[in-house]
Amino acid sequence: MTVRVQREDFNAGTEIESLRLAAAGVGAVVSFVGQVRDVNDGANISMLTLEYYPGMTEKSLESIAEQAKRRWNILDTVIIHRYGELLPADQIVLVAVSGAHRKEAFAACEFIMDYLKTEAPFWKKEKTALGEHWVEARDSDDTARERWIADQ
Amino acid sequence: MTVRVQREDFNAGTEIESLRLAAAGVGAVVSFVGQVRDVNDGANISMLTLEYYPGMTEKSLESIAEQAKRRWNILDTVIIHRYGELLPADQIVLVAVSGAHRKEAFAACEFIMDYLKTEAPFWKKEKTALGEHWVEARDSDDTARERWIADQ
Amino acid sequence: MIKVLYFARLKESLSYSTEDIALPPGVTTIAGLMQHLAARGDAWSAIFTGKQVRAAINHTLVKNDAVIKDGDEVGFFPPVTGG
Amino acid sequence: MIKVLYFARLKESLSYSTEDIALPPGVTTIAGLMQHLAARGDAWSAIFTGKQVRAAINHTLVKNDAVIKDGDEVGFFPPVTGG
Repeated sequence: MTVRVQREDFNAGTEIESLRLAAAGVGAVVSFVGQVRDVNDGANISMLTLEYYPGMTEKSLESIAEQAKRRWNILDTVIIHRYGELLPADQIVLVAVSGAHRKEAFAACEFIMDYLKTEAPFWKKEKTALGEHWVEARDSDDTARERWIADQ
Repeated sequence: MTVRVQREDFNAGTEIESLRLAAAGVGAVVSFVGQVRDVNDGANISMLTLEYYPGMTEKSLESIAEQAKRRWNILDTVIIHRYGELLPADQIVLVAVSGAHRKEAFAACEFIMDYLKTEAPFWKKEKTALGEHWVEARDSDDTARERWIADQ
Repeated sequence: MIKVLYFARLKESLSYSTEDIALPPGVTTIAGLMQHLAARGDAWSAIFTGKQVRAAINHTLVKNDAVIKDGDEVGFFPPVTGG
Repeated sequence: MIKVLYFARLKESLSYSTEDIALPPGVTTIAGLMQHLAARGDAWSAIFTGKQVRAAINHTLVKNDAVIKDGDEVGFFPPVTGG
Protein backbone atom coordinates (compact mmCIF):
# COMPACT_ATOMS: atom_id res chain seq x y z
CA MET A 1 0.00 0.00 0.00
CA THR A 2 1.51 3.30 -1.11
CA VAL A 3 0.30 6.78 -0.15
CA ARG A 4 2.19 9.88 -1.25
CA VAL A 5 1.27 13.54 -0.89
CA GLN A 6 3.79 15.52 -2.88
CA ARG A 7 4.45 18.74 -4.75
CA GLU A 8 6.18 16.94 -7.66
CA ASP A 9 4.47 15.46 -10.70
CA PHE A 10 4.10 11.68 -11.02
CA ASN A 11 4.23 9.14 -13.82
CA ALA A 12 1.06 7.06 -14.00
CA GLY A 13 2.67 4.51 -16.32
CA THR A 14 5.49 3.80 -13.87
CA GLU A 15 3.07 3.30 -10.98
CA ILE A 16 0.80 1.00 -13.01
CA GLU A 17 3.80 -1.02 -14.15
CA SER A 18 5.12 -1.44 -10.64
CA LEU A 19 1.70 -2.62 -9.38
CA ARG A 20 1.44 -4.98 -12.35
CA LEU A 21 4.77 -6.63 -11.67
CA ALA A 22 4.86 -6.43 -7.86
CA ALA A 23 2.67 -9.36 -6.90
CA ALA A 24 2.19 -12.83 -8.33
CA GLY A 25 -1.37 -13.32 -9.51
CA VAL A 26 -2.09 -9.77 -10.66
CA GLY A 27 -4.51 -9.97 -13.59
CA ALA A 28 -5.80 -6.40 -13.66
CA VAL A 29 -4.73 -2.87 -12.76
CA VAL A 30 -7.41 -0.18 -12.75
CA SER A 31 -6.26 3.40 -12.47
CA PHE A 32 -7.66 6.89 -12.24
CA VAL A 33 -5.77 10.06 -13.15
CA GLY A 34 -7.32 13.42 -12.30
CA GLN A 35 -5.98 16.62 -13.84
CA VAL A 36 -6.66 20.35 -13.67
CA ARG A 37 -9.41 21.26 -16.13
CA ASP A 38 -9.09 24.43 -18.14
CA VAL A 39 -12.71 25.34 -17.37
CA ASN A 40 -14.75 24.78 -14.20
CA ASP A 41 -18.35 25.90 -13.73
CA GLY A 42 -18.03 28.02 -16.87
CA ALA A 43 -14.93 30.04 -15.87
CA ASN A 44 -11.46 29.70 -17.39
CA ILE A 45 -8.96 28.48 -14.84
CA SER A 46 -5.46 29.93 -14.97
CA MET A 47 -4.16 28.27 -11.79
CA LEU A 48 -5.22 25.89 -9.05
CA THR A 49 -3.66 25.95 -5.58
CA LEU A 50 -4.03 22.83 -3.48
CA GLU A 51 -3.66 22.96 0.28
CA TYR A 52 -3.62 19.94 2.61
CA TYR A 53 -3.29 19.04 6.28
CA PRO A 54 0.15 17.41 6.72
CA GLY A 55 -0.16 14.29 8.84
CA MET A 56 -3.95 14.09 8.71
CA THR A 57 -4.15 13.88 4.91
CA GLU A 58 -1.76 10.93 4.67
CA LYS A 59 -3.56 9.19 7.53
CA SER A 60 -6.92 9.74 5.85
CA LEU A 61 -5.69 8.33 2.52
CA GLU A 62 -4.19 5.29 4.27
CA SER A 63 -7.46 4.66 6.04
CA ILE A 64 -9.40 4.86 2.75
CA ALA A 65 -6.99 2.41 1.09
CA GLU A 66 -7.34 0.03 4.06
CA GLN A 67 -11.13 0.17 3.87
CA ALA A 68 -10.95 -0.72 0.16
CA LYS A 69 -8.60 -3.60 0.92
CA ARG A 70 -10.95 -4.98 3.59
CA ARG A 71 -13.99 -4.64 1.36
CA TRP A 72 -12.70 -6.14 -1.90
CA ASN A 73 -10.37 -8.94 -2.85
CA ILE A 74 -7.62 -6.72 -4.25
CA LEU A 75 -3.85 -7.03 -4.10
CA ASP A 76 -2.37 -3.55 -3.74
CA THR A 77 -3.13 0.17 -4.05
CA VAL A 78 -1.24 3.35 -4.91
CA ILE A 79 -2.58 6.80 -4.07
CA ILE A 80 -0.59 9.90 -5.07
CA HIS A 81 -2.03 13.38 -4.56
CA ARG A 82 -0.24 16.62 -5.35
CA TYR A 83 -0.36 19.94 -3.49
CA GLY A 84 0.84 23.45 -4.29
CA GLU A 85 0.31 25.49 -7.44
CA LEU A 86 -0.94 23.62 -10.51
CA LEU A 87 -1.78 24.73 -14.03
CA PRO A 88 -4.44 23.44 -16.43
CA ALA A 89 -3.58 19.92 -17.67
CA ASP A 90 -1.30 19.35 -14.67
CA GLN A 91 -1.94 16.05 -12.97
CA ILE A 92 -3.57 16.21 -9.52
CA VAL A 93 -4.20 12.68 -8.36
CA LEU A 94 -3.49 9.06 -9.21
CA VAL A 95 -5.31 6.08 -7.74
CA ALA A 96 -4.30 2.65 -8.99
CA VAL A 97 -5.51 -0.74 -7.77
CA SER A 98 -4.23 -4.20 -8.67
CA GLY A 99 -6.20 -7.41 -8.31
CA ALA A 100 -6.68 -10.87 -9.70
CA HIS A 101 -9.92 -9.85 -11.41
CA ARG A 102 -11.25 -6.69 -12.96
CA LYS A 103 -14.57 -6.27 -11.19
CA GLU A 104 -13.13 -5.82 -7.72
CA ALA A 105 -10.27 -3.62 -8.94
CA PHE A 106 -12.77 -1.29 -10.68
CA ALA A 107 -14.99 -1.08 -7.60
CA ALA A 108 -12.08 -0.46 -5.22
CA CYS A 109 -10.55 2.25 -7.44
CA GLU A 110 -13.84 4.13 -7.75
CA PHE A 111 -14.54 3.70 -4.02
CA ILE A 112 -11.13 5.22 -3.14
CA MET A 113 -11.77 8.21 -5.42
CA ASP A 114 -15.26 8.79 -4.03
CA TYR A 115 -13.97 8.71 -0.45
CA LEU A 116 -10.89 10.78 -1.26
CA LYS A 117 -13.16 13.48 -2.72
CA THR A 118 -15.29 13.70 0.42
CA GLU A 119 -12.97 12.78 3.30
CA ALA A 120 -9.32 13.50 2.51
CA PRO A 121 -8.35 16.99 3.71
CA PHE A 122 -7.44 18.84 0.52
CA TRP A 123 -8.74 22.26 -0.49
CA LYS A 124 -8.62 23.82 -3.94
CA LYS A 125 -8.36 27.52 -4.70
CA GLU A 126 -9.03 28.50 -8.31
CA LYS A 127 -7.60 31.50 -10.07
CA THR A 128 -9.72 32.96 -12.89
CA ALA A 129 -9.86 36.32 -14.65
CA LEU A 130 -12.07 37.48 -11.73
CA GLY A 131 -9.45 36.64 -9.10
CA GLU A 132 -9.01 33.78 -6.68
CA HIS A 133 -11.68 31.84 -4.81
CA TRP A 134 -11.94 28.66 -2.77
CA VAL A 135 -13.76 25.85 -4.58
CA GLU A 136 -17.03 24.83 -2.91
CA ALA A 137 -17.68 21.16 -2.11
CA ARG A 138 -20.16 19.49 -4.47
CA ASP A 139 -23.30 17.68 -3.40
CA SER A 140 -22.69 15.20 -6.25
CA ASP A 141 -19.51 14.07 -4.46
CA ASP A 142 -21.47 13.32 -1.28
CA THR A 143 -24.02 11.41 -3.33
CA ALA A 144 -21.23 9.38 -4.97
CA ARG A 145 -19.88 8.40 -1.58
CA GLU A 146 -23.26 7.55 -0.08
CA ARG A 147 -23.83 4.98 -2.79
CA TRP A 148 -21.08 2.80 -1.24
CA ILE A 149 -22.76 2.92 2.15
CA ALA A 150 -26.13 1.84 0.70
CA ASP A 151 -24.32 -0.88 -1.30
CA GLN A 152 -22.75 -2.54 1.69
CA MET B 1 -11.35 6.90 -30.78
CA THR B 2 -8.41 4.51 -31.10
CA VAL B 3 -8.61 0.74 -31.61
CA ARG B 4 -5.48 -1.34 -32.11
CA VAL B 5 -5.08 -5.12 -32.32
CA GLN B 6 -1.38 -5.84 -32.33
CA ARG B 7 1.30 -8.38 -31.55
CA GLU B 8 3.60 -5.76 -29.95
CA ASP B 9 3.49 -4.65 -26.34
CA PHE B 10 2.07 -1.23 -25.42
CA ASN B 11 2.85 1.50 -22.91
CA ALA B 12 -0.16 2.32 -20.73
CA GLY B 13 1.44 5.53 -19.45
CA THR B 14 1.93 6.90 -22.97
CA GLU B 15 -1.69 6.19 -23.90
CA ILE B 16 -3.06 7.74 -20.70
CA GLU B 17 -0.88 10.81 -21.23
CA SER B 18 -2.04 11.28 -24.81
CA LEU B 19 -5.72 11.01 -23.77
CA ARG B 20 -5.05 13.45 -20.95
CA LEU B 21 -3.54 16.07 -23.18
CA ALA B 22 -5.56 15.49 -26.38
CA ALA B 23 -8.76 17.32 -25.57
CA ALA B 24 -9.56 20.53 -23.75
CA GLY B 25 -11.73 19.86 -20.74
CA VAL B 26 -10.33 16.47 -19.79
CA GLY B 27 -10.58 16.14 -16.00
CA ALA B 28 -10.24 12.38 -15.63
CA VAL B 29 -8.69 9.36 -17.34
CA VAL B 30 -9.74 5.92 -16.16
CA SER B 31 -7.77 2.96 -17.45
CA PHE B 32 -7.72 -0.80 -17.25
CA VAL B 33 -4.67 -2.96 -17.93
CA GLY B 34 -5.11 -6.73 -18.12
CA GLN B 35 -2.12 -9.05 -18.00
CA VAL B 36 -1.39 -12.77 -18.19
CA ARG B 37 -1.74 -14.30 -14.73
CA ASP B 38 0.74 -16.93 -13.65
CA VAL B 39 -2.07 -19.13 -12.32
CA ASN B 40 -5.57 -19.68 -13.71
CA ASP B 41 -8.15 -22.04 -12.18
CA GLY B 42 -5.39 -23.54 -10.04
CA ALA B 43 -2.92 -24.42 -12.83
CA ASN B 44 0.42 -22.74 -13.49
CA ILE B 45 0.42 -21.00 -16.87
CA SER B 46 3.62 -21.10 -18.89
CA MET B 47 2.22 -19.45 -22.04
CA LEU B 48 -0.96 -17.93 -23.40
CA THR B 49 -1.73 -17.84 -27.13
CA LEU B 50 -4.29 -15.31 -28.29
CA GLU B 51 -6.08 -15.72 -31.60
CA TYR B 52 -8.44 -13.18 -33.16
CA TYR B 53 -10.58 -12.63 -36.26
CA PRO B 54 -8.84 -9.96 -38.37
CA GLY B 55 -11.37 -7.41 -39.56
CA MET B 56 -14.19 -8.54 -37.30
CA THR B 57 -12.27 -8.01 -34.07
CA GLU B 58 -11.40 -4.39 -34.88
CA LYS B 59 -14.98 -3.74 -36.00
CA SER B 60 -16.33 -5.24 -32.80
CA LEU B 61 -14.04 -3.12 -30.60
CA GLU B 62 -14.98 0.03 -32.52
CA SER B 63 -18.65 -0.75 -32.06
CA ILE B 64 -18.18 -1.25 -28.30
CA ALA B 65 -16.32 2.08 -28.02
CA GLU B 66 -19.08 3.83 -29.98
CA GLN B 67 -21.76 2.37 -27.70
CA ALA B 68 -19.85 3.67 -24.69
CA LYS B 69 -19.55 7.10 -26.30
CA ARG B 70 -23.31 7.24 -26.99
CA ARG B 71 -24.19 6.10 -23.51
CA TRP B 72 -21.92 8.33 -21.39
CA ASN B 73 -20.63 11.86 -21.59
CA ILE B 74 -17.00 10.92 -22.24
CA LEU B 75 -14.39 12.53 -24.46
CA ASP B 76 -12.26 9.78 -25.99
CA THR B 77 -11.34 6.10 -25.73
CA VAL B 78 -8.31 3.92 -26.45
CA ILE B 79 -8.54 0.14 -26.78
CA ILE B 80 -5.41 -1.91 -27.44
CA HIS B 81 -5.53 -5.72 -27.44
CA ARG B 82 -2.60 -8.01 -28.20
CA TYR B 83 -2.57 -11.33 -30.01
CA GLY B 84 0.03 -14.06 -30.44
CA GLU B 85 2.12 -15.79 -27.78
CA LEU B 86 2.25 -14.16 -24.37
CA LEU B 87 4.00 -15.07 -21.14
CA PRO B 88 2.91 -14.55 -17.52
CA ALA B 89 3.02 -10.83 -16.59
CA ASP B 90 2.82 -9.84 -20.26
CA GLN B 91 0.20 -7.19 -20.92
CA ILE B 92 -2.90 -8.32 -22.85
CA VAL B 93 -5.27 -5.39 -23.03
CA LEU B 94 -5.54 -1.68 -22.31
CA VAL B 95 -8.80 0.26 -22.15
CA ALA B 96 -8.54 3.96 -21.32
CA VAL B 97 -11.33 6.53 -21.24
CA SER B 98 -11.10 10.30 -20.84
CA GLY B 99 -13.90 12.53 -19.67
CA ALA B 100 -14.70 15.73 -17.85
CA HIS B 101 -15.82 13.84 -14.74
CA ARG B 102 -14.80 10.61 -13.09
CA LYS B 103 -18.14 8.84 -12.72
CA GLU B 104 -18.85 8.54 -16.43
CA ALA B 105 -15.24 7.66 -17.28
CA PHE B 106 -15.32 4.82 -14.72
CA ALA B 107 -18.62 3.47 -16.01
CA ALA B 108 -17.58 3.66 -19.68
CA CYS B 109 -14.22 1.94 -19.03
CA GLU B 110 -15.84 -0.93 -17.14
CA PHE B 111 -18.62 -1.22 -19.75
CA ILE B 112 -16.04 -1.52 -22.54
CA MET B 113 -14.15 -4.25 -20.66
CA ASP B 114 -17.34 -6.20 -19.90
CA TYR B 115 -18.43 -6.07 -23.55
CA LEU B 116 -14.94 -6.81 -24.87
CA LYS B 117 -14.85 -9.95 -22.71
CA THR B 118 -18.14 -11.27 -24.09
CA GLU B 119 -18.35 -9.92 -27.65
CA ALA B 120 -14.92 -9.21 -29.15
CA PRO B 121 -13.64 -12.25 -31.07
CA PHE B 122 -10.51 -13.28 -29.18
CA TRP B 123 -9.72 -16.78 -28.01
CA LYS B 124 -7.12 -17.82 -25.44
CA LYS B 125 -5.19 -21.04 -25.38
CA GLU B 126 -3.30 -21.79 -22.17
CA LYS B 127 -0.18 -23.87 -21.87
CA THR B 128 0.35 -25.65 -18.54
CA ALA B 129 2.42 -28.63 -17.41
CA LEU B 130 -0.46 -30.81 -18.68
CA GLY B 131 -0.30 -29.40 -22.21
CA GLU B 132 -2.34 -26.85 -24.12
CA HIS B 133 -6.07 -26.23 -23.91
CA TRP B 134 -8.53 -23.59 -25.06
CA VAL B 135 -9.88 -21.43 -22.25
CA GLU B 136 -13.61 -21.82 -21.66
CA ALA B 137 -15.85 -18.75 -21.53
CA ARG B 138 -16.96 -17.79 -18.00
CA ASP B 139 -20.55 -17.33 -16.92
CA SER B 140 -19.38 -14.50 -14.65
CA ASP B 141 -18.41 -12.52 -17.77
CA ASP B 142 -21.92 -12.89 -19.19
CA THR B 143 -23.35 -11.78 -15.86
CA ALA B 144 -21.06 -8.72 -15.86
CA ARG B 145 -22.32 -7.73 -19.30
CA GLU B 146 -25.99 -8.30 -18.52
CA ARG B 147 -25.81 -5.80 -15.69
CA TRP B 148 -25.38 -2.99 -18.24
CA ILE B 149 -28.52 -4.08 -20.09
CA ALA B 150 -30.60 -4.09 -16.90
CA ASP B 151 -29.07 -0.71 -15.96
CA GLN B 152 -30.16 1.06 -19.11
CA MET C 1 -19.80 -18.86 -53.43
CA ILE C 2 -19.40 -18.03 -49.78
CA LYS C 3 -16.23 -17.92 -47.70
CA VAL C 4 -16.31 -19.89 -44.44
CA LEU C 5 -13.75 -19.21 -41.69
CA TYR C 6 -13.07 -21.31 -38.61
CA PHE C 7 -11.32 -20.08 -35.48
CA ALA C 8 -9.66 -21.38 -32.32
CA ARG C 9 -10.84 -24.86 -31.26
CA LEU C 10 -12.78 -25.27 -34.54
CA LYS C 11 -9.78 -24.43 -36.71
CA GLU C 12 -7.64 -26.88 -34.76
CA SER C 13 -10.18 -29.71 -35.08
CA LEU C 14 -10.36 -29.26 -38.86
CA SER C 15 -6.66 -28.47 -39.31
CA TYR C 16 -7.62 -25.64 -41.63
CA SER C 17 -9.08 -22.19 -41.21
CA THR C 18 -10.91 -21.25 -44.38
CA GLU C 19 -12.78 -22.68 -47.34
CA ASP C 20 -14.76 -21.31 -50.29
CA ILE C 21 -17.93 -23.23 -50.98
CA ALA C 22 -20.96 -22.82 -53.20
CA LEU C 23 -24.00 -22.04 -51.06
CA PRO C 24 -25.67 -25.47 -51.06
CA PRO C 25 -29.23 -25.70 -52.49
CA GLY C 26 -31.81 -25.20 -49.78
CA VAL C 27 -29.33 -23.61 -47.34
CA THR C 28 -30.43 -20.05 -46.52
CA THR C 29 -29.49 -19.55 -42.86
CA ILE C 30 -26.62 -20.11 -40.44
CA ALA C 31 -28.56 -23.02 -38.92
CA GLY C 32 -28.94 -24.57 -42.37
CA LEU C 33 -25.25 -24.16 -43.14
CA MET C 34 -24.26 -25.68 -39.82
CA GLN C 35 -26.48 -28.69 -40.53
CA HIS C 36 -25.00 -29.04 -44.00
CA LEU C 37 -21.42 -28.90 -42.70
CA ALA C 38 -22.13 -31.26 -39.80
CA ALA C 39 -23.39 -33.83 -42.33
CA ARG C 40 -19.81 -34.17 -43.62
CA GLY C 41 -19.23 -36.28 -40.51
CA ASP C 42 -16.13 -36.70 -38.33
CA ALA C 43 -14.58 -33.40 -37.20
CA TRP C 44 -17.40 -31.33 -38.77
CA SER C 45 -20.04 -33.30 -37.02
CA ALA C 46 -18.17 -32.95 -33.72
CA ILE C 47 -17.80 -29.19 -34.13
CA PHE C 48 -21.41 -28.41 -34.88
CA THR C 49 -23.11 -30.86 -32.56
CA GLY C 50 -20.89 -30.53 -29.51
CA LYS C 51 -20.03 -27.36 -27.60
CA GLN C 52 -21.58 -24.02 -28.36
CA VAL C 53 -20.59 -22.42 -31.67
CA ARG C 54 -21.06 -18.73 -32.49
CA ALA C 55 -21.44 -17.36 -36.01
CA ALA C 56 -20.73 -14.08 -37.76
CA ILE C 57 -21.80 -12.92 -41.21
CA ASN C 58 -19.54 -10.30 -42.77
CA HIS C 59 -17.89 -9.56 -39.40
CA THR C 60 -21.14 -9.11 -37.48
CA LEU C 61 -22.17 -11.58 -34.77
CA VAL C 62 -25.51 -13.17 -35.75
CA LYS C 63 -28.04 -15.67 -34.44
CA ASN C 64 -28.56 -19.02 -36.10
CA ASP C 65 -31.64 -17.86 -38.01
CA ALA C 66 -29.65 -15.12 -39.81
CA VAL C 67 -29.89 -15.31 -43.62
CA ILE C 68 -26.79 -16.05 -45.74
CA LYS C 69 -26.44 -14.56 -49.22
CA ASP C 70 -24.06 -15.48 -52.01
CA GLY C 71 -20.75 -13.64 -51.52
CA ASP C 72 -21.01 -13.53 -47.73
CA GLU C 73 -18.13 -14.26 -45.37
CA VAL C 74 -19.28 -16.60 -42.59
CA GLY C 75 -17.17 -17.12 -39.47
CA PHE C 76 -17.66 -19.94 -36.96
CA PHE C 77 -16.00 -19.86 -33.53
CA PRO C 78 -16.39 -20.76 -29.85
CA PRO C 79 -17.63 -18.27 -27.22
CA VAL C 80 -15.00 -15.55 -26.95
CA THR C 81 -12.39 -15.44 -24.16
CA GLY C 82 -10.34 -12.28 -24.74
CA GLY C 83 -9.50 -9.44 -22.38
CA MET D 1 -2.77 23.55 26.23
CA ILE D 2 -4.21 22.52 22.94
CA LYS D 3 -2.96 23.29 19.44
CA VAL D 4 -5.55 24.72 17.04
CA LEU D 5 -4.94 24.65 13.27
CA TYR D 6 -6.90 26.49 10.60
CA PHE D 7 -6.92 25.60 6.91
CA ALA D 8 -7.91 27.05 3.55
CA ARG D 9 -10.63 29.73 3.74
CA LEU D 10 -10.38 29.80 7.55
CA LYS D 11 -6.63 30.33 7.54
CA GLU D 12 -6.99 33.14 5.01
CA SER D 13 -9.71 34.90 7.03
CA LEU D 14 -7.58 34.85 10.17
CA SER D 15 -4.28 35.49 8.39
CA TYR D 16 -2.70 32.78 10.49
CA SER D 17 -2.78 29.02 10.58
CA THR D 18 -2.05 27.90 14.10
CA GLU D 19 -2.29 28.89 17.75
CA ASP D 20 -1.64 27.26 21.12
CA ILE D 21 -4.30 28.00 23.69
CA ALA D 22 -5.18 26.79 27.15
CA LEU D 23 -8.35 24.76 27.03
CA PRO D 24 -10.83 27.37 28.37
CA PRO D 25 -12.75 26.47 31.56
CA GLY D 26 -16.02 24.75 30.74
CA VAL D 27 -14.98 23.89 27.17
CA THR D 28 -15.00 20.11 26.71
CA THR D 29 -16.18 19.54 23.13
CA ILE D 30 -15.59 20.80 19.59
CA ALA D 31 -18.93 22.64 19.76
CA GLY D 32 -17.82 24.34 22.99
CA LEU D 33 -14.48 25.36 21.49
CA MET D 34 -16.16 26.75 18.36
CA GLN D 35 -18.50 28.83 20.52
CA HIS D 36 -15.57 30.08 22.60
CA LEU D 37 -13.55 31.06 19.51
CA ALA D 38 -16.56 32.67 17.77
CA ALA D 39 -17.01 34.90 20.85
CA ARG D 40 -13.72 36.63 19.93
CA GLY D 41 -15.79 38.42 17.28
CA ASP D 42 -14.85 39.66 13.79
CA ALA D 43 -13.13 37.01 11.65
CA TRP D 44 -13.64 34.30 14.29
CA SER D 45 -17.29 34.98 14.55
CA ALA D 46 -17.64 34.94 10.75
CA ILE D 47 -15.79 31.61 10.47
CA PHE D 48 -17.80 29.72 13.04
CA THR D 49 -21.24 31.10 12.36
CA GLY D 50 -21.17 31.21 8.55
CA LYS D 51 -20.45 28.37 6.17
CA GLN D 52 -19.99 24.81 7.28
CA VAL D 53 -16.82 24.07 9.27
CA ARG D 54 -15.40 20.58 9.79
CA ALA D 55 -13.22 19.57 12.72
CA ALA D 56 -10.55 16.98 13.39
CA ILE D 57 -9.00 15.91 16.68
CA ASN D 58 -5.48 14.45 16.41
CA HIS D 59 -5.88 13.95 12.64
CA THR D 60 -9.24 12.17 12.85
CA LEU D 61 -12.40 13.78 11.50
CA VAL D 62 -14.92 14.20 14.33
CA LYS D 63 -18.43 15.47 14.98
CA ASN D 64 -19.09 18.58 17.00
CA ASP D 65 -19.90 16.64 20.17
CA ALA D 66 -16.44 15.03 20.23
CA VAL D 67 -14.54 15.56 23.49
CA ILE D 68 -11.31 17.60 23.57
CA LYS D 69 -8.57 16.73 26.04
CA ASP D 70 -5.54 18.72 27.10
CA GLY D 71 -2.69 18.15 24.63
CA ASP D 72 -4.97 17.52 21.65
CA GLU D 73 -4.39 18.94 18.18
CA VAL D 74 -7.63 20.38 16.82
CA GLY D 75 -8.00 21.26 13.12
CA PHE D 76 -10.77 23.41 11.66
CA PHE D 77 -11.43 23.51 7.92
CA PRO D 78 -14.11 23.80 5.23
CA PRO D 79 -15.63 20.73 3.50
CA VAL D 80 -12.86 19.11 1.47
CA THR D 81 -12.44 19.61 -2.28
CA GLY D 82 -9.46 17.47 -3.34
CA GLY D 83 -9.13 14.86 -6.06
